Amino acid sequence: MMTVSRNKLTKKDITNMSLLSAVLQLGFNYERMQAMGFCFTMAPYFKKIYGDNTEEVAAAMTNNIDFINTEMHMATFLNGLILSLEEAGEDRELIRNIKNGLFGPLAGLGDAIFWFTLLPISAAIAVSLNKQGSILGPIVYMVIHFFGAISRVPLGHLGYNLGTNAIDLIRDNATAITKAAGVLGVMVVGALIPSYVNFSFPETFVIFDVVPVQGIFDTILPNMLPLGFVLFLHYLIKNKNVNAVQLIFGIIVVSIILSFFGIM
Amino acid sequence: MMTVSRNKLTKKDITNMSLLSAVLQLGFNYERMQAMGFCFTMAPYFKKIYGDNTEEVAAAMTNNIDFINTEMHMATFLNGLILSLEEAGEDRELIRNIKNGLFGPLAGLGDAIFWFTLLPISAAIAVSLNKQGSILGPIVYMVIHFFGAISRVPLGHLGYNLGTNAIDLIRDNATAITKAAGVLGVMVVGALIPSYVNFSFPETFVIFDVVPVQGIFDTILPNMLPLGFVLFLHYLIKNKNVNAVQLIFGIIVVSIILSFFGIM
Amino acid sequence: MMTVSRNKLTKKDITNMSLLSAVLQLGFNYERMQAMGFCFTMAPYFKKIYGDNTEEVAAAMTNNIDFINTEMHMATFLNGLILSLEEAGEDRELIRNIKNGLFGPLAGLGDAIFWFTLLPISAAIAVSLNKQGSILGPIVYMVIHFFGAISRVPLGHLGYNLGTNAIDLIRDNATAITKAAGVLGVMVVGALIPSYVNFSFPETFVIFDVVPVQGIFDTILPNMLPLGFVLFLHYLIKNKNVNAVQLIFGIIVVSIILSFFGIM
Amino acid sequence: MEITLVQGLLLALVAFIGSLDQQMEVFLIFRPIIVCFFSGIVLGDVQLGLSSGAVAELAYLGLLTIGGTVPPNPLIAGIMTTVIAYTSGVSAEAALGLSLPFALLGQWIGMILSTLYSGLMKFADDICARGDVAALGRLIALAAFGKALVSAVVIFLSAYLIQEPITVLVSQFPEWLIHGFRVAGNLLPGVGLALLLKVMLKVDNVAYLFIGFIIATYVEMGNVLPIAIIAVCITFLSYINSKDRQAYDVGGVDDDGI
Amino acid sequence: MEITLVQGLLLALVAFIGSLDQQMEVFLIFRPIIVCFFSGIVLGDVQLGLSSGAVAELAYLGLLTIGGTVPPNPLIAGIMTTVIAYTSGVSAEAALGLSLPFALLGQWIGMILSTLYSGLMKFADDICARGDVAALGRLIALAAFGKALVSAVVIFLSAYLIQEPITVLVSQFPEWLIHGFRVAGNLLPGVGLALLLKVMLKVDNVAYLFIGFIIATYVEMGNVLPIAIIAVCITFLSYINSKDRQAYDVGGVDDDGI
Amino acid sequence: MEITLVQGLLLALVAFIGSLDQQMEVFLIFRPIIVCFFSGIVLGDVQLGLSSGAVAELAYLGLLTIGGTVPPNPLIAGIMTTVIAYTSGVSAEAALGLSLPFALLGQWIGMILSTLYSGLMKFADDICARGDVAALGRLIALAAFGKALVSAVVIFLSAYLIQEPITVLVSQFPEWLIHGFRVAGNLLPGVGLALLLKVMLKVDNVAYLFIGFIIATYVEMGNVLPIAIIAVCITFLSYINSKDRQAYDVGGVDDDGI
Ligand SMILES: OC[C@H]1O[C@H](O)[C@@H](O)[C@@H](O)[C@@H]1O
Ligand SMILES: OC[C@H]1O[C@H](O)[C@@H](O)[C@@H](O)[C@@H]1O
Ligand SMILES: OC[C@H]1O[C@H](O)[C@@H](O)[C@@H](O)[C@@H]1O
Repeated sequence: MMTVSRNKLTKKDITNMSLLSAVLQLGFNYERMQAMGFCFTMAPYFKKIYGDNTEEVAAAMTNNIDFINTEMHMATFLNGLILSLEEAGEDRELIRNIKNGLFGPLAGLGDAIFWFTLLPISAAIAVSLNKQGSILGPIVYMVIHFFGAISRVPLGHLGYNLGTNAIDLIRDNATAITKAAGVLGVMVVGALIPSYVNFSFPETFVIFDVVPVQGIFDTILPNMLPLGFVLFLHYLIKNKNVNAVQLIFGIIVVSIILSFFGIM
Repeated sequence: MMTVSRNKLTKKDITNMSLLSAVLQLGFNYERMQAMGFCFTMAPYFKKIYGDNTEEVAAAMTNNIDFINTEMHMATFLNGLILSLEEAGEDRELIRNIKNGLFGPLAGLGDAIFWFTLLPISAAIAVSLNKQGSILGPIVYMVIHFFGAISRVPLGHLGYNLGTNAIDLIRDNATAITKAAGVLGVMVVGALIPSYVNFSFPETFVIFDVVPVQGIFDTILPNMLPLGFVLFLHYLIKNKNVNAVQLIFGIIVVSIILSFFGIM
Repeated sequence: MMTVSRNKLTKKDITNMSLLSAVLQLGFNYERMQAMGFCFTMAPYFKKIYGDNTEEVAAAMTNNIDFINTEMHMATFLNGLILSLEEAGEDRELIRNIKNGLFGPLAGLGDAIFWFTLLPISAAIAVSLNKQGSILGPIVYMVIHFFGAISRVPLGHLGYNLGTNAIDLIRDNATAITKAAGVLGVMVVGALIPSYVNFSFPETFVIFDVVPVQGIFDTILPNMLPLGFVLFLHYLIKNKNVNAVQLIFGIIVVSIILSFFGIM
Repeated sequence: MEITLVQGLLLALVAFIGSLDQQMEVFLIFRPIIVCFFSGIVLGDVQLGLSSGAVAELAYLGLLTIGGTVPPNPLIAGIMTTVIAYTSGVSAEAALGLSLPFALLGQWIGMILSTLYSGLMKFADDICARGDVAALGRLIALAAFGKALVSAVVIFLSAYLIQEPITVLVSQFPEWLIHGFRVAGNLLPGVGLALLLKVMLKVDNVAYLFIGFIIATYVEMGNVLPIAIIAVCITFLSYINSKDRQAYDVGGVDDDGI
Repeated sequence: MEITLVQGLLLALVAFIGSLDQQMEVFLIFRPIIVCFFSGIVLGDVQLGLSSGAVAELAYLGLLTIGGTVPPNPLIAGIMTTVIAYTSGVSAEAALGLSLPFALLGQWIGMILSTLYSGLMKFADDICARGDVAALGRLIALAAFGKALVSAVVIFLSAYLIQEPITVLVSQFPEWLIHGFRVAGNLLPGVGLALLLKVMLKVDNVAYLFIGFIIATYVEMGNVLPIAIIAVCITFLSYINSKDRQAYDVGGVDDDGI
Repeated sequence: MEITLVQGLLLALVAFIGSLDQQMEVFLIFRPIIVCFFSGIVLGDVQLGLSSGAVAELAYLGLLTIGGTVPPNPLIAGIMTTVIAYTSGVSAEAALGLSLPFALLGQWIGMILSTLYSGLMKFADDICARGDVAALGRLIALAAFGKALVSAVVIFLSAYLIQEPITVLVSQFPEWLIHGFRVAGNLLPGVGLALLLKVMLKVDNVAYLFIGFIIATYVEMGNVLPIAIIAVCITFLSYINSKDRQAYDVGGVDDDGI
């Protein structure tokens, strides 16, 4: 393998590869999950590196058609990293080990940032705009996620430039960032509860003939019912292993029953 | 003492003992403070342990009729602890040392939690409900303190189950919990000041013929007078050793004088 | 020098010296900055120390007519320190070294406290009172800075009493205090932005014929324009080396242009 | 308004039960907010019970029994505030001021009894030496019953028997004097808060006093619960944080992640 | 109101494009807030698109695809919420409840396809062994196209073909049933939030849940952005703080100053 | 409105006294908020003095003399803002913009004088060599008097002598130009704040900028004092905390308790 000649990738190549990496989940399946998209993202650049040496291209591709499942933006980072290693002629076994060691932690990190932080915040902003009847809601949402989408370009470059240094970097910061994203996400969820979960009894639901039940709760702590409701659902999910579909059905059934008796 | 036969206490015994421990301060007096109640709480269970062996019962009781003064819930904890030691046949001298070493720190801890935290918070909630003319005020107050009262049951079990481990546990956490309760209590007191201390000058008290004095204070910082008043009282108490009765009399006298001159 | 006789300075002397130190910047010039005022503040007390021994007075004065530039209150502290050293008959070379080593750090500390913290806060309070049309604004401002001014008296005493211990004290606390003042100042500046920078588009400036531009910004985050504006100016100052005069001119020119086109 | 004999006896009952709880400090129904409420029910004016309870509870918030000290008696203060407001028609704030002599009376009686009860320890020692559990039970029951009875009698006398002279006295007070008592009633909660601060305020936590104050001043909240929640959160975070620090110093937390 | 053929086809187009994005998770235009908006445009009722988008987005906020799991399909839920509200005239909240069967249908189809697609790996391996880049591209394009087409067909059938029976069914629902679905629609966002909490909530950060809740309850804010900003600030501060600590422990930060 | 000779002289007096304080930076009565107030009194329009003081103070908030630098002169800016608003009848914001040339003039004169005064050091050295305390006193008194006199003259000329041409000039400005100056006056405080940030803003504390901003945006407060109090509290807590940490690292704080 030592005598293989390699072409250099340009900055533009890495940018294009990063854009291409959007295909990651095309062809997603339960056997190898994102294997096809992950491999195809890099394939044109393997070809660029090895030129007409189809044998090497095939070897590099085969090395990357294994099972992989990670977060989309982090995949781009990993693609950049692998291309830099491939270009440097690193041992393919090593490359595969690095890939297999990193995709899990990277998934956690990426999910924390994109799914658990960016998504609820952008949704919250957009929903509040929607509720005011403004078309800014969807527009702002698309703009935010447009930037989310193209953030894969610097991530791809980062992976490429760091090369093997990437491994230490991830080890040092993954916990801190995941933790930080947790704080952010949890606080936003807390803030969403009063605005978006609409759990209240109608004026007409009274006890002792005159005392409206909702008034009692509002006197003690406004929005305590939505809060309690979410915490109760969380308890069911976490401790009773109830799944989302069961919850949704349950809520619909209970809602209809409460509606029938005029309680809600 | 080695050959003494001992009966086992059941979970139910500990629960009953914890409930009985409410008598702690009956018979309170300046010579030995809570000695009678503390001893009587455990006496029936000494009897259960030793059966007809009245001598041992008497010895155990006599060992616990010393001076003691601690917080009520913490006393229950201590009762549980002592019963477990008695049941295990520990040396009575040791038991007495443990009791004498722990009741002070436990008093600090318990006072911080129950008197300085739970009481003002529950009072604040209840008072605000009262002020809205709702009978929920006293009801909520009683409910809160009902749970406060029965919290002695788990505390009794905790003491019994920990046995000698209790000593380390207390040493490790007393400071932290006392500190935490301090933060909580102080912040709540700060929040109570604007709502509950009503220190303001009437509209009719003006300077320069037209400028209402109260308006000046409100412009700079609303409620600064109540805040300053409480801090001033605190200063008198802390640095000038003025006691509560003196303060109360002083306030009444000064209020009447200010009222006479139409300043307040 | 050993045989020189020295008179003791009294507490009153230090107080008077501290008051006199207000002259620090009289005679300010680019060659030696505060040299004259700094020297003159201590000169009468050199005279008191050495009595008729004009030679020593001259030597002490000459030792303090060097370049110096520090914050005004900190200068008083330094004056106190130098007087204590002079009185103790310390070597003049040492005194000069101490002075030269301390005036820089002390300037940073003093600027952080007085210029960057006390000034904006007092200005903010006073401006808000002014805007309500109340003459309390200037009065409160003057009262605050009166206390700021006389705070040099305890600082002078502090310097005098600490003597050489001052050096360690400064080393230990300068960073912490500067940092703390930074937090305070920055948070206040953040709070000032919405109230005092008035950057908004008129109702009449609409896009799509009906949507008022200002409304869009207000829906997303009220006052985001003032915030963005200040951050942009900060960027120009910090990263583009634009100076204040250029900014002021630029703002005036752009404002006139925007006004001409009816955009603002 | 006048208090009837039945009402007087019922108030004494409230005082009796309240005193038992006050000795035990178990359900805290001896606190003004509760005894005022029941006094209001007895007197047929629940709203008065609520308002006097609010006023008296705050005034006696910091007047606690910490360390076995005996403060002006909140149980008696609570009942008498309601009673005086009812009979004399003054506001709850003014009645609170006027109830003070009774609260002090309660305090002194309490101190006397706790001194006298020291004599019981001789019997207690004997009982323990005999291992006679039941006898010890009887002894403390008697002691408790004694203290409770005294409270009941004090209330019956103060609320029923001498109501006439009190009412007459108060009716002759000039307006500024009544108003002065009302002003004092508004200020008295400050004493309770200051006494709480005496024990709790440290250099460490003084900042939280101001934070709580500022939030309550500028954010409209119905009661103090949200601030208590925030305080619990802050407390918990700093607890977590200090545990982390300890763990870290000992050597290597944060090993999760990768 | 009735959906025309052209509208039905356009909705299918929205589903087709949405499905491609859903597979790639790139622009997030498959999320209800966007597809509802476009569905609203197609149906000529933008406001309906906005309101149904708001309702559906929140309900499906926590129903994410983490770890390759397939949740009830938000793309289909979004479009069908808008469609049912439009055709049956019920509120967006009620329509959200009624769209659930379709979302579940979408989930099941997705799971089946991802199972079937496992068969493609055989071809992929061969292609890699040949080093044939273009062929791999064609394979994944085909796979993506297949999934997208299925979504389009599902939407065309559900929104256009069977609109009649759905409308008839819904029109026979009694008022309390419709109201029940509306109540459910109001509550469903709680599921999303609870699912988010499942992953994010730790002992470490539970305090922030309550802090966020209290702020949002008591301070009037148009949207959640200011709280997000505060949260970022807190996060950043504690990050800085922990870095400081580390640096300090290692030996001597804070050398600046003097 | 016109400025009379007496008013012109009194304004010069304000400038004279202000300049002495500006040199000493002792009572800060040279700041716009004070000199505008006194100018307003001199001109018989206190409200104008208050409003122009508010506007000018903020604009010059960050234009400080740190490190001996000379900024556009706030003393002259303050007086002239009041004067121009008074004579030309424009708003305080517009007047602030129009006062800028005078503030710059003041800045340049200040720089020239500080350069010239370097020549005084020769005399100062001689005086010190003689140990002549009184002579040094006379020298700096003279220097201070000189700078103050120049300020007084500048103000007298600008405010009294050339008021006519200024008024004529301003009266010919079209509406959009005056409005443009007003807009600029509204924006200028941003410069002061940005300059403050230049010195104070660090990676460490940037979060507090946003926290302060968010609080001030969403919580209605009359002035910035409550936020300053909160900031002091936070600062103090982190100071305490870092001391704790230090103590802990050194070995064993927290020995109290038990
Ligand atoms: O301070 C400890 C303890 O002392 C006394 O026994 C009582 O006043 C209790 O209420 C208190 O908790
Ligand atoms: O959890 C990691 C990763 O798993 C799957 O591949 C997808 O659901 C992604 O959306 C997710 O980010
Ligand atoms: O920066 C230190 C110091 O420098 C100069 O001497 C003056 O501008 C002072 O106002 C300032 O405090």
